[in-house]
Amino acid sequence: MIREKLKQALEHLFPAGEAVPPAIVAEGEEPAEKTPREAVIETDYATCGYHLDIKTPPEQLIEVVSLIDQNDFFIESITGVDWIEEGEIEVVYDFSRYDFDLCRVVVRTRTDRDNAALPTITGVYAGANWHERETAEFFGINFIGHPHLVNLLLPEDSDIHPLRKDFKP
Amino acid sequence: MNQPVELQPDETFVLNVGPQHPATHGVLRVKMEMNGEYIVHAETVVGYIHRMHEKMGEVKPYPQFLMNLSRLDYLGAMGYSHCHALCVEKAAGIEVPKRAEYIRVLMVELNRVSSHLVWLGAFIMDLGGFTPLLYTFQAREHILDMMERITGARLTYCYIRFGGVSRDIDDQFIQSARDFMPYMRKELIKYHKLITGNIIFKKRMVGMGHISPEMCRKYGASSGVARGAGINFDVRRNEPYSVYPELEFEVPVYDGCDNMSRYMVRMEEIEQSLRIVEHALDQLPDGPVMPKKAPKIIKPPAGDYYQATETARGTFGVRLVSDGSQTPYRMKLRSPTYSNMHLFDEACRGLMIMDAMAMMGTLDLVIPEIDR
Amino acid sequence: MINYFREIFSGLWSLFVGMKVTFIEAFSPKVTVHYPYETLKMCDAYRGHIELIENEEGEPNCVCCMSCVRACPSGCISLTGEKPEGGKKKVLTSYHLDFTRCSLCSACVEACNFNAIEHSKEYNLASRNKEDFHFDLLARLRERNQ
Amino acid sequence: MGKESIPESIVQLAIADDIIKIGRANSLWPLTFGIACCAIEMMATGGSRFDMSRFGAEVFRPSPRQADLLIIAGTVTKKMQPGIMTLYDQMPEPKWVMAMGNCAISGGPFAIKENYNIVLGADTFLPVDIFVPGCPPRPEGLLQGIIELEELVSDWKRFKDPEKAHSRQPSIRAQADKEV
Amino acid sequence: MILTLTILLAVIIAIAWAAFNAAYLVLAERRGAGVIQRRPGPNINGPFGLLQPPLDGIKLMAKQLIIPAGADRFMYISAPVLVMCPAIMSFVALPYSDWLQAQNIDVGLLMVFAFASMGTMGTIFAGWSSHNKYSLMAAMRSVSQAVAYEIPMILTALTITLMAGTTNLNAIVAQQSENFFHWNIFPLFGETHNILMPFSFLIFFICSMAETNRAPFDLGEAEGELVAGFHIEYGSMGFGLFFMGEYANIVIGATLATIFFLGGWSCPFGLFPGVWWFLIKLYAIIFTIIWIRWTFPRTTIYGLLNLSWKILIPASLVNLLLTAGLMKVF
Repeated sequence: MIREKLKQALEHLFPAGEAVPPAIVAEGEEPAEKTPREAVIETDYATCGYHLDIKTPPEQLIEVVSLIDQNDFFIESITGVDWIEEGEIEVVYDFSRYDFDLCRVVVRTRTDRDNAALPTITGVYAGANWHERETAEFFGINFIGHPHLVNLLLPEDSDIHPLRKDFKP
Repeated sequence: MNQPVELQPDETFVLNVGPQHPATHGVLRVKMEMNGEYIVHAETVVGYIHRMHEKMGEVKPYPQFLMNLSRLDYLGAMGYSHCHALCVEKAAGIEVPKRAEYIRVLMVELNRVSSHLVWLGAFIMDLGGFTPLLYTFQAREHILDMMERITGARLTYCYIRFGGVSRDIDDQFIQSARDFMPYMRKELIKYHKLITGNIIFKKRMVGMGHISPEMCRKYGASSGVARGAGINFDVRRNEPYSVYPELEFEVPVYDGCDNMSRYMVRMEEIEQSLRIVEHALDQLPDGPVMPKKAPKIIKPPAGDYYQATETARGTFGVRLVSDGSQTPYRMKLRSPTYSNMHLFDEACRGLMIMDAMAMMGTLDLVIPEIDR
Repeated sequence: MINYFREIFSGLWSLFVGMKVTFIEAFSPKVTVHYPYETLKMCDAYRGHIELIENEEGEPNCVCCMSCVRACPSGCISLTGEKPEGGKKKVLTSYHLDFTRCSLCSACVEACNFNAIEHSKEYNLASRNKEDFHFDLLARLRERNQ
Repeated sequence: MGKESIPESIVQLAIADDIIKIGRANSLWPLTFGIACCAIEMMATGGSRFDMSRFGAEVFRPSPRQADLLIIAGTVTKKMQPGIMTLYDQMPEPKWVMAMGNCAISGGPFAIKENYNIVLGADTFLPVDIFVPGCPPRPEGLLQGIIELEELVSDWKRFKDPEKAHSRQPSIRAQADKEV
Repeated sequence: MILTLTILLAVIIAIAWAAFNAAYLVLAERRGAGVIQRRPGPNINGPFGLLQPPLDGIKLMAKQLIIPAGADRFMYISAPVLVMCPAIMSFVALPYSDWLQAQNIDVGLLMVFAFASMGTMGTIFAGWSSHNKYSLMAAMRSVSQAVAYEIPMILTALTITLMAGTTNLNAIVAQQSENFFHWNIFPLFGETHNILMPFSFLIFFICSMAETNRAPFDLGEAEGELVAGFHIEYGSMGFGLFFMGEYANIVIGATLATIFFLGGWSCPFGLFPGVWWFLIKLYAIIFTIIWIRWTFPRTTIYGLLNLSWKILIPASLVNLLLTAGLMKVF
């Protein structure tokens, strides 16, 4: 089971004490202090549609993603969620496998809303390039180290971040 | 014949392909740095038809956003609505009657056939053959007729509702769908004679446009691109949803990693879709097509939901972040062509422009679906 | 060397096979519908723009409940109604459809509980003014009745 | 933005003018330029069943220099708008623009309040001659648009009202049954 | 004086014939495509759509003439003329019957080939002067294609001259005019018993298609990648001339094939005058070319060159040698 393997590997990465017992964790509802900032949570696939929910601090992001890469996952998408009340933007990375051993992994990391910056994972997954560009332009996140961080979908000269919740056209 | 060439960077020029170009299937732009006819470096510029679907997902209530999914990918519209409906139903806990689910699958598969037919025609048109386009469009008209009788539209169906479908199918539809099967199989034989066997076509296909499995993984490619690289990956099988576990079909996989493999995968997918339709028609249960108490107002509990399906273009995913209100907090649409197109930049290096165009054709692009 | 010739001949043969296919097609019957001279009959499910449904007296069924207005994703329906003096039900005074923003999603028809609107079967609209597609459905209904 | 002014010719020949008009009306070559959903219906219109070529209008030219008719078949975004204007400028006079589908007419279903990327209608930046509504319009709608445009170009109503033409079941359905 | 006038008249008729053919072959192509694709094609303008070419012509002539900024004006304007004129000039030398010919030239074959190769100049002029990268690439392709295919074409024509012993087109026909089996393509009873002739015909046919930039060899105007090829910047009648030049070239190619291999105006049964037989053969070849155009996808540029340098040129060289040998033997 790749799920167990990956979970063990990741728990090794995070200090053991901080992993919470498996539970369906609803994002946003729970205040930030209840869910720790770093954890590997096994979720209920039937309700959520993914198996592992990994919360990682930005510093450990590349480490986590490299681990996922070593386990032959492919990158599905990167997106952001603007939690305006908490003043944070969450960036969500989806990974899955070309395999019958089903495992969908979601990696979440949060960054400050006003000064949003995250390390890029293009070094690990070349395919993250566009996803990061899109997230950058829609949410105004600076992906540090990205080779070509210009607007992807919006016109080259536009500097709006339309998917931020406080965006007014 | 895919020889690498010695490329001097100072002898290059930049060729701007698109946004209006016959081979880009819409408004895609590729800035190609060329050395003669060889591509040194290509940069894809997308976004010419970014229609704010994700923003609209955030501001519109769930039922009103339904029609957007058909505009996302107009060729395989049904598959996208299906994915969205499945995701919201999962989140809101809406039960779908069995018959409705079967009808959905029927429609999705018919739509997949029609989508692949457009791809085939447009692809051959990229290669310079015009007539197959008209043949495939003509075969497609049969499907559109059938679907129009039920759904009321030719392209943008808006047929799937949360909890079911808007209209039941009737005997005439079933009859015409059954009649369509032998017709389409005959047509496929014709296409194979006219296109697949053709020496000019073969020369342009076999061994051209190498996309390796590793590249697929790094870019997250799916559909024919991944299956043409020998990756046995189809969400309908790997991560079964809807009633697909009850239906018989095979996932065609070719490991040539070239244009021909991707082409053959799609051609066989048409056959497999026909098989699914046939099988679904046999197994079609009776019953209602909407649940008795279809919820008017949809309020999924707060949480993060993800659903992936296999659409005509590949793995489509909907990430729904709900805050418990009538409108989603965040609606992310993971489109398959986005990833498939992304790998074009890397895969086309060192190719001649005409081979690059052929390879672009095998990626099965629908530009609004990239840009969303 | 043999492969060289075999390739040439099999290649030539494949070309002839392809030409045979188009040759057979050339003698198949034409499939064209000659549009201005012959038209298609739209199926029952076909979704054109919406029209009001009248009752036996030739008046619209609409009771101005505004559910179609609320259901429309593009906000292209606007209607007003007023209560006539002494009357109980609201009477429709104007029903305006901005067809240029409609997405033909059928949400309004499904939202209507009073069987007041339906899809028309008009499929061949074209005009030099876009104002032509801002329909006043009430006027259209009256026109139809005359 | 109006049409470019063409200098009036010194010698005015009414009959020659009429012939030229009829020539123009009956050989409208569209530009191969599809943006979104409507482009597929445009292709279908060129297909066997609807066959735009009967009007002499099937010669889809990939280069704007050779086209007479710009069919805006899809949503115009802010990123695309300059490109469309360039295309229009590159077309030689006389030229016509057709807005096909609701998106091209007024933004269609994408004209929402929070809109940040859609141009609300092609007529905001181009002189559109014909509007064909629908989402997408059926191919007959496009054909009707072309007929309407021919009338506009040549001042001559050539085709009778399709409503008055005899209606028949589409041949392809009957034929499909036969073929199987 | 009268002789001069007659020649002038004949030349004018030849030119008119070329222009007529060029215009109506466009219609034939569009209707032919319609037949293959199960649709009528242009049919409402006049009976069977016969008014479509003049209407198109009127429209093209009445369109604004744009000379793109940065274009080399002189070359830009002269290019379509350089494509159209040589094509029309070749018609002067083409015989349609033993009496129907503008001018009987002893080196008719050479003259036609000379003019045919001039058309390439128009293409490269157009590509270069348009100030467009696409057209430049297309022009380069066209040139390499023309160079590659002229060789086997002329080598094949050489076998014919070798057998006929003359470059006079009339004489070439006269030599095969006895009956059906004296045609060069059926080498049973002719002067020589050259069994290689069907292959020569095939090579010649392929080469003439490639020379005239016809699909599947239309690399110069490959729509899929080079938008419209070398005439991308040409609108109005400039484009019309390219169009007509292409069709005029097709007629020349088909005429030569008829003369070389199908016995020209010689008729197997003699039902009606020879010139009708000539036209039947000519249009049969042209329709085959149209049929091929609407059946196959386009080749690649290297596939095209490989075909020429690796298959057709060796084959035609061997063909020429063997023909010479056969001539010696019989």
